[in-house]
Amino acid sequence: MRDNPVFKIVSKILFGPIIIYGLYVQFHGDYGPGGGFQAGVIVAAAFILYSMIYGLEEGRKLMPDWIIRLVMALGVLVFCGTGIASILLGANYLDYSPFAYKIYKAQHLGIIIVELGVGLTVFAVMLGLFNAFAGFKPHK
Amino acid sequence: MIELWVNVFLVSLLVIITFYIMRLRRLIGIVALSGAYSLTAAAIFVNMDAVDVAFTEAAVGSGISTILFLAALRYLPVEEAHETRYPVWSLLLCGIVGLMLIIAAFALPEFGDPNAPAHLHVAPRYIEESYPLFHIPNVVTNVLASYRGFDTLGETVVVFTAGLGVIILLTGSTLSMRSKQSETSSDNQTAKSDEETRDA
Amino acid sequence: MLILDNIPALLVAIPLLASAVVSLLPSARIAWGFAFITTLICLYMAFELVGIISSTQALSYAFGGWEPPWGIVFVLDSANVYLVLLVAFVSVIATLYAYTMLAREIAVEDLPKAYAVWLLAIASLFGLAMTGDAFNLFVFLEISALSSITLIALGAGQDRRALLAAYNYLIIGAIGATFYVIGVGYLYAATGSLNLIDIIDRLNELGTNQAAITGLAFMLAGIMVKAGVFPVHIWLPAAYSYAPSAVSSLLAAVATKVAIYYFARLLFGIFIDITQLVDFFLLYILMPVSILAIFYGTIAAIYQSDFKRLFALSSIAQIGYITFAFSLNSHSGISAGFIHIINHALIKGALFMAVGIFALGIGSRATMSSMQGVGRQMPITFAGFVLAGLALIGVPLTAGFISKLYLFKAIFETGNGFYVALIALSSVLSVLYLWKILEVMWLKEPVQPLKIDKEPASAYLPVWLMVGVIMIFGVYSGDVISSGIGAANALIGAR
Amino acid sequence: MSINLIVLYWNYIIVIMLMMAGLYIIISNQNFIKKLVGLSIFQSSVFIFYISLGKVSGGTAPILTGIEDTVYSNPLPHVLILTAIVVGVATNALGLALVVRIQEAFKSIEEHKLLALKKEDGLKDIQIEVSKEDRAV
Repeated sequence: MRDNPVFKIVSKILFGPIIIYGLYVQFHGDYGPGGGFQAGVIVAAAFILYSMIYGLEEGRKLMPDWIIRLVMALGVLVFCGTGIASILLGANYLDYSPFAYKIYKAQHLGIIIVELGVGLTVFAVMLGLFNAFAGFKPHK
Repeated sequence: MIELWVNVFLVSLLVIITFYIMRLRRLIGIVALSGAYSLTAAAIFVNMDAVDVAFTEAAVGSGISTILFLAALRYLPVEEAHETRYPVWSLLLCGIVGLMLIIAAFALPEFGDPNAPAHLHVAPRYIEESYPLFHIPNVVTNVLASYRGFDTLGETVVVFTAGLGVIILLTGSTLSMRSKQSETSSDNQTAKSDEETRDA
Repeated sequence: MLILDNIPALLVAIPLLASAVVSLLPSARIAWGFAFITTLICLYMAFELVGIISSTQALSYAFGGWEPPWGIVFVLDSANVYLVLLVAFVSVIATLYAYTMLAREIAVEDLPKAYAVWLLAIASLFGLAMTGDAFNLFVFLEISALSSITLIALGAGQDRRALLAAYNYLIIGAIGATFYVIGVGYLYAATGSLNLIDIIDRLNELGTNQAAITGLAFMLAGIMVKAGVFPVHIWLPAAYSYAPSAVSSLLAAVATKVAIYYFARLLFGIFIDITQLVDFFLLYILMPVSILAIFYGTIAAIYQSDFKRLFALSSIAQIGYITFAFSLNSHSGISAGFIHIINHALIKGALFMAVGIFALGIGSRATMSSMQGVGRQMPITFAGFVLAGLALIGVPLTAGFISKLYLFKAIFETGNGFYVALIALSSVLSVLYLWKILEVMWLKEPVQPLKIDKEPASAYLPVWLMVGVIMIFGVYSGDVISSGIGAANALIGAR
Repeated sequence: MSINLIVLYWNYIIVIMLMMAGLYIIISNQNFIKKLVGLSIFQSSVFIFYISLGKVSGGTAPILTGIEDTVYSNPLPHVLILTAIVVGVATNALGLALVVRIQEAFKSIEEHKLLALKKEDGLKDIQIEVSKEDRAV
C-alpha cells in the first residue's frame, strides 16, 4: 500500500495545507472555535500522515526525536514561564495584565502566548506518542 | 425543537454503538466503533453549542486516540477471549450507581433551563466581560486561557507527563533490562503469597 | 516581596519548570542534581509558607488575579500548610535516597526522564494539597496518577509484575477520577460554582438538594479510591510493592496522605455543613470500614512474606487508623488523624527506604526467606529500620506513640471503651509481623554474602534523617501536636 | 412522574445509562484493550453529561456575535470538558503503552489468563524462560 503513488502524491499535496490549517486554528482560536490543543493535534496529524505513507524512518528524518522532546518541554516552559513573567512584573501567577498598557491588549497577548505553549506541547506529544507506538520493537 | 430530536437520534446512535462494542470480539472492530462513538459524541457537542469541545473531541477522541489504538493493536492479539468476570456483581454495582445518579438527576435543573443555578452564578460574567476586557469574541478561549488558565497549564502538564511516560515505557531501556531478573531463586513464598492477594 | 507573595504558585510552578528542563538533560547525575536543588528550594519555600501562615492564619492565592468564584485559587490554612511542609520534606529526603537507588533500578539513559516525571509527581502533590477549586483538583489528581503510574511501571526493569500493578492503578484510578468528575458536575449543576468555599455559600443560599448531596458523595468516593481507603484500596498493595524502592517510599509516604487530607476537607469543610447524612456516613460506614481496614491490613501483613507488600498492607491498616480518627467526628479525633498523617508518612517512608536498601544488598526481592540474617550484615540500615518499625507499632519515645496516644485520647472523649480495646488489639497484632521480620533478620544466620561491599551511605543517610525526625517528634512532640490541633481548628472552623 | 418529566430529563437518563455501560465494560471485561475502550466510553458519556448541563435552550455557541439579546450557552462546562478530553486521551495513551508492554512480557492481555498464570505458579516459569533467551541474545 505504501508504494501506491496515489497515496504518496496526495499526502504530499495535503501536507502543506494541513499545517496551514493547523496554524489557522492556532491563531484564529480567539475568534472562532479552535486553539492550542486542536491546532497541535492537526499539525501532528500532518506529520503522522507523512510517516504513515512514507514510513516511520522518513518521518523521523522530517522531525527527529530530539526535536520532538525539545518542543514538548518547550511548550511547558513557555506556559509556565509566562506565569513566572507575570510574577516578575509584579502580578499574580498567570496574570497577563502587566504585559501591555491596555488591559485587552495585555490579555490578548497573554492568551496568544499560552495557547502557543499548549499547541507546542500537544503537537510534540501527539507526534511523539505515534512514533513511540509505531516504532516499538517487542522483545523476542 | 429540531435540536431536541437530533439529539435523541444521536444519543440513540450512541446506545447502539455501545451495544455492539459490548458484543464484538475483534479488537480492531471495537476500536473502530470507539472512534465512531467519539465522532457521534462530537456531533452531539455541536448540537449542544459546544463547538470547541466538538472540535477537540473529533480531533483528539476519534482521531489521535483511534490512531494510537490501531498502532498498539499491531502488537496485540486479534481477538479478545470474551470472558467476563463476576458479570452479575458488576451489573449490580453499575445498576446501583446508575440508579443513584438517575434519581439525583431528577433534582437537577431541567435540560436547557435558562434559570439553572449553573447559568446564573459564575458564567454570566465570563460572557459580559468577554468583549470589554479581552476584545475576543470566543468566550471559551478567554475562560480557558485566562480565568482558568491554571487548569490549562495543568492539562498541558498532563499531556507532557503522558508523553514522557509513553516514551520511557516504549522506547526506554529500563523495561528491556529484564535479563537481570532478580527473582529466579528463593522466591517460592512470594509467588505463594501472591495467590492470597491476587490483585496485581 | 515578589517571591514571598507568590510562594503558593511557585511551589507548583518551579518543579514543573524544572521537570521540563530535567527531561532534556543528557546526564543522569546533572538531572539528579537539578531535581535535588529544586526540592530543596521547595522545602525552603514551604518553611517560609509556614511562617506566613502562623502569622496570618489563612491565605488565598488567586491565579491570574481573578477573584475566587471566577478564577482558580490556592487556599492555605493551618491544616494544609503542614501537609505542604511534609510533602516538601519527604520529597527532599526521597530525592536524596533516589540518587543511589533509582540509578540501580532504572536504566541510565532513562534516568533524566524519570527524574522529570518524579518532579511532576512532587509538583502535583503540592497542587493537590493547596488547591481550593474542585475541578483544578481533578487536573492535579490526573498529573499525580499519570506520573505515579509511569514511575511504578518502571519497576518492571526488576520485576515485570510492576506492569500489571501500574495498569491496575491506571484503570482503578481513572474510575475514581471519573467518579470525582461526575460528582463535580452534579455539584456544579446544583450550585453554579466550582470553588469549594463558594459552594458552601451557594448551598446555604439555594438550599441543599438531592443532586448536591449525590455530587458530594461521588466526589468522596472518587477521592477514597486515590486515598487507598479500605474497600477501594485494591490497587495499592501491588503498586507499592513492585514500584522502584525510591518511588514506593515517596508514594507511600505522601501520595495517599494528600488525598486523605482532601477527603477530610470535603467531609468536614463542606459535607457536614449541608446534610445530616454525614453523621450516618461517619458512624455507620466510615467507622466500621476503618476498623475492617485496620484488621484486614494488619492480619494480611502477618501472613505476608514479601516485605514491600507487607508494609503496603500495613499502610492500609494505618490509613484505617486515620479514617477511624476522622470518623469520631470530634475536634480531638480530627487532630489525632492529622498527627497520624504526619507521623505515618515519616515512618512508612523510612521503612520503605530501608527495605529498598536490604533488597539492594541481597540483589533480589526482600522476602522472609531471602532476608535471613541480613540485619547482621547491614547493621546501620537495620538499626534505622528497627527504630522506624518500633515507631510503627507505637512504642514510647517514638512519633508513633504520640499518634496512638492522641488517638486513644480522642476515643476516650467519645466515651466508648470498646474501640480502645480494638485499637489496642490491632497494635498487638502489628507487633506480630514486626517481630517476625526482626526474628528473621537478626536471629537467623546469614545465608548468603551481600552483593555489595558495604551499605551505601547515600542510601542509609536518608533513612536515618527520617528516623531522626521520627525520634525528635517522639520526644519533642509539641510542634506535631500543635499542627494537628491547628488543622482541626482550621477544618472545624470552616464549618 | 409524568411523561413530560421523562422527556425533559431524557438526555440525562440515557447518558447515565451509557456511563454505566462503560463502567460495566471496564469492571467485567477481561481484555485490557476492551477495558480501555470501556474507559473512554465512560469518560465520553460524562463529557456529554457536562455539556448537557451547559446547554441553554434557544442559546447559541458562546462565540460573541455582536447581535444584541443573543442567548449564549454556558461556556464553563465547555472549558472543563476541553481539559477533561485531553486528560482522557493522555490516560488512554499511557494505558495502551502499558498494555503493549504487558503483552510483550506475559504474552497475554487477558486478565483471567494472567491470574491463572499466577495461580499455577506459571508466572515464574515464563520469567526464567525469558531470562534464558536474554542471555542467549
